[in-house]
Amino acid sequence: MLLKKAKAGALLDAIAAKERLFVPADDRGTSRFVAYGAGVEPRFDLLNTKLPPKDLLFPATETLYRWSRDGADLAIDSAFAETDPFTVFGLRPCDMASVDRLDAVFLTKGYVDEFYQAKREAATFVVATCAHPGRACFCDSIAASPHEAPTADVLLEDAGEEWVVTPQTEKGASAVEAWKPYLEEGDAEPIKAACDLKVDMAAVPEKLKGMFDDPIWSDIGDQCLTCGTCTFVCPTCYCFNIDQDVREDEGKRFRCWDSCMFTDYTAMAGGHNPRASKESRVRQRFMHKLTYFNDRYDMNLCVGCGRCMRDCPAAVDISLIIDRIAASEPAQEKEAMAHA
Amino acid sequence: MPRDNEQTGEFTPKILAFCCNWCTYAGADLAGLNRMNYPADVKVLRVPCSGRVNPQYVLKALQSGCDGVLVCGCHPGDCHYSTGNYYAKRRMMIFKRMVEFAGLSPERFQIRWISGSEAGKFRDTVVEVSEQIRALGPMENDAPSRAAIDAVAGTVASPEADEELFAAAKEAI
Amino acid sequence: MADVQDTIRERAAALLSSGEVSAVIGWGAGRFDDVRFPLVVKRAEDAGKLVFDASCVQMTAKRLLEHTGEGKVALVARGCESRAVNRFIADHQLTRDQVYVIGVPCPGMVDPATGETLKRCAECQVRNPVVHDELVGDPVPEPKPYRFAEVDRVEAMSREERRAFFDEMYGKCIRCYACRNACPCCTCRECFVEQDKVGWQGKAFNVNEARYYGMIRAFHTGDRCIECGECERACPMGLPLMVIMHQQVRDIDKLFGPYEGGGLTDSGPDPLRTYKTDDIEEFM
Amino acid sequence: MPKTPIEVSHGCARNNGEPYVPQVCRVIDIQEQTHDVKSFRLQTLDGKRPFACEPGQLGMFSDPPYGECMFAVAGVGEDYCEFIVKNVGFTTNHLHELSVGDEVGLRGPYGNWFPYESAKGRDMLFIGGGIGMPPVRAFLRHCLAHREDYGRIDFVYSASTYDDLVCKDDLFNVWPNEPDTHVHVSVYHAKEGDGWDGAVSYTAPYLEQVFAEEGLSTENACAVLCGGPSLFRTCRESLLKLGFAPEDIVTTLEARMKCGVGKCGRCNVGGVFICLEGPVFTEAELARMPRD
Repeated sequence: MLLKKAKAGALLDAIAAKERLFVPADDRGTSRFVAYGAGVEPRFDLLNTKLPPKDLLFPATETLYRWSRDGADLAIDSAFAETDPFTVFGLRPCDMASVDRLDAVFLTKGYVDEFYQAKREAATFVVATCAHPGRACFCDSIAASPHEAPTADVLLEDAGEEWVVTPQTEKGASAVEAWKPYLEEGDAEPIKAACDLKVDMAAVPEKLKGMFDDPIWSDIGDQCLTCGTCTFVCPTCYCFNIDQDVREDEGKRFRCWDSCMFTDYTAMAGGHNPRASKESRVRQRFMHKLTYFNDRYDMNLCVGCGRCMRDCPAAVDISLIIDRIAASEPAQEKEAMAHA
Repeated sequence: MPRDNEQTGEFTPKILAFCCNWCTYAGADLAGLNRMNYPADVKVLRVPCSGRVNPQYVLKALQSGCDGVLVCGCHPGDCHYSTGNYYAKRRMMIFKRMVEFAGLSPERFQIRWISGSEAGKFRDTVVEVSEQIRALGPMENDAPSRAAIDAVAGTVASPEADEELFAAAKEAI
Repeated sequence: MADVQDTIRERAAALLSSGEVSAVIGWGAGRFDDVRFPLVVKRAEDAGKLVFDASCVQMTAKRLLEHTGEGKVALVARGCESRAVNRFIADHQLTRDQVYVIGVPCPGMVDPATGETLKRCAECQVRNPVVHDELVGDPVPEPKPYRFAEVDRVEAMSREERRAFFDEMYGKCIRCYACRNACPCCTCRECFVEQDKVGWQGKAFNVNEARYYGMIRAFHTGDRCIECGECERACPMGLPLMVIMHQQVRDIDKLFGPYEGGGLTDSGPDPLRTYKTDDIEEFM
Repeated sequence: MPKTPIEVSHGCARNNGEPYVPQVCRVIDIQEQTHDVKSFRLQTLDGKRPFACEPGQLGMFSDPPYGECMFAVAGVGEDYCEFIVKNVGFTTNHLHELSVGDEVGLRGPYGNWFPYESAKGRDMLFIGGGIGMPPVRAFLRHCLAHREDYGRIDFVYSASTYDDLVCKDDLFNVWPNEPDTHVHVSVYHAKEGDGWDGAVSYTAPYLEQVFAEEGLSTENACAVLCGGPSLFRTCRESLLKLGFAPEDIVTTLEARMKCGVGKCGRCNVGGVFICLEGPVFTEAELARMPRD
């Protein structure tokens, strides 16, 4: 089945008439996934939106419960609510790979996060492949591929003027069924693009295990501002804080995005902070992305979308860091050399 | 939280007045002793000196439910600590211009010098500020109109995104 | 600029190998030709990694504060970095003898996104270093461009429009604190944002919390701002942060001036940390 | 009797509905332990125990409008859970202002627990310092409740001064009277007129001294350790020096925690989350982790 790009507008209108629909679009000088409606110009030509789609499943601020106090009495009401079905149209394969990572975090390892789960189950992801990966894209050597997205509900393979439409899940099949009036029979040759930028991840997770004291961390610490940009534009960074808003005798407790780059991220009551130095926070971020997460969930936490490289005010480049780790000597050899 | 007077339906503002301990607070005290009437909209918060009022208190108050803030201290030259209000004056002049530049109604943040003997001036100031803020209505009224938004906003992605953003802005300053 | 770059490398190598300085702060080359990043060089043999060209967009001076404990530090300083050095000295963050300033007159940098002059350079008042131990290259002319155009534009708006302008700005803020971390005036050991126990800064992401952060930070630095524009350059969301800084500088100039911005000398007091008994009175 | 290896379980999935939303509990008893330590007993509004939990597990205590804090459960009774709280910061300061009858939020239990099954048949050496008491106390009470399952029990406990010793009643009146249970208490600093005539020593040297004086053996023993960063480091060294195998030393860690369910990301040591897989680890496991 084919979808002519020129006719995508009609399909989007039809989807939006049924349920909430999110598309990549410009928004006041930045870009993100916005609710489709009158006047919205989808930007399917954008490689990556400035802000990642993670807020659709894991909002930047999300109320967990409300409480009210009346003297000694306390009332607590959960803020959990079911989510109506919605479609995200035009996601990139790297962003889809990031959803896989969020799924692993919030839906496995004991506890299921029902706030996330409700949104995840309501979501249909329609992924458009990338015909022309950007210069900072390196998904195909770390986590994904510009031309496939195995966990997407529907895959739209870019074939120039049209997309080749392939449902990949049951949810996707029923979606495509409903799209039939807007699709055309036929075949087209999808563009199987590859990223120019490559990293060699093979040995990185293992090598990092011996690099806790490597000078690389102080070098990156010198360069890094320890602002939270990389963590907020990253589609997979999921760490959050739990805090509250108080108005007199009532309030709400919410979770909000947090960043391992911030000093107050690990500061404990009483003043002890296990990661007080810039170096230790930088190490935590890259160790988490490239080895800790692999140990726990068997995949990299970096999907190679390139957002952090593009937006970092100090031009910290995760691909260069991976290169340096890949090129470093394993710790045992270094020790052996030191003893020699 | 209900802010309209239940009987009259009239809007009763919340105004926070930072009053210096040595002059304005004494002036407020004297106004009380002389049984002067002034609106109960104003909640007096005693501070050691107008120089103690960190401008961030003002913005915090406006964001936490106050409809107006008044900062009062000794007349320049009369500061109990000799210079505190001179510093306060410079700071508040710049801060006031900054928050007004950012779109706050000027009446919502005012600074006055009121001495310990000026009970009448305290009463008059409070009446004046209270009337001005009653006329402005609650803080939410400071939010921009649709026309103002359209005049300055960049390319808006969608009406819905737009609504979300400005609904949050309407909650307080 | 190739000569300048060569001289910087030579001088860095000489300073490091003689032991006069323990580190040289400049720029290094990223993966792409238009990407440069703040680089701290600690060994003479690494001096060749230093680059200087029209893509050195970052104002690197803040890095000084992280290395002053390790001995004298050299800083490759253009006008903006040199004003930051003065700023640090006036704010008692370091002493003049802790830093060796390799002054570089700056022709203005290029914004890789647009190919035009970087905004902070287009507004720059001081292209030649105001303080230096040595100067690499010849001084450049100081065009002193008008920097208040955006302030004029916003000031001409109605109150509601100004409010809408700032709602839009703070509505986009992701509170990554890049502006604070890059700012040479933001040297508090503990920022009000992190004073969790006092709770000044709410953790939720919305326009009001962003406004609180943005405006209070702007005011904290308002009378010391060196107008380097690094906050705006660092902002990943491209917010026009300098408009509120320029507005304060201009008001200070009008009310308590003459005042041309912070960091022009290394001594205080700053305009809001002093007073005159005959200051304008408007709160009677 | 051949000794079974100590096995700490790290996969303690227990989905109790909404992991972030606390239940409302009532404070039914408050004991002032020291000038800055209080213990609280919490009960649900219908008079039940808030949750069943294993020794060493954690509970998230919240006191709206103030914050949430994670504490090790110090003990459970038929109809209550007990927490021991030291006043160190903003939230704990307000917790100390609670009175009996006040309602607070509690969620949990979180984390893993002490290996009381695999430790059966062993001599138990507990080591605690200052406010490191609660988790150790929970395990110790478990051992006392199943006294016949364990060998000799020793408890080495220290605090800064006599006044800072928590659970004095347990230390001096209750536990010493249990069969084959030996409590050794030291303080770091003696103070004139505080009534303390016992040992004055830091924990690690005192531990070595007790070990020698009592003629303890590492042969069939298990050591359980909890305390602040410096006690933790020195006592780990001492235990290894005394000849304990790393596999026989059980510790419990602390970290800043927010979610309690291994999602929010801040309490990791390497790839392990203290709130979920921990806080209980053996020394052997710690040695394999990064020193983060």
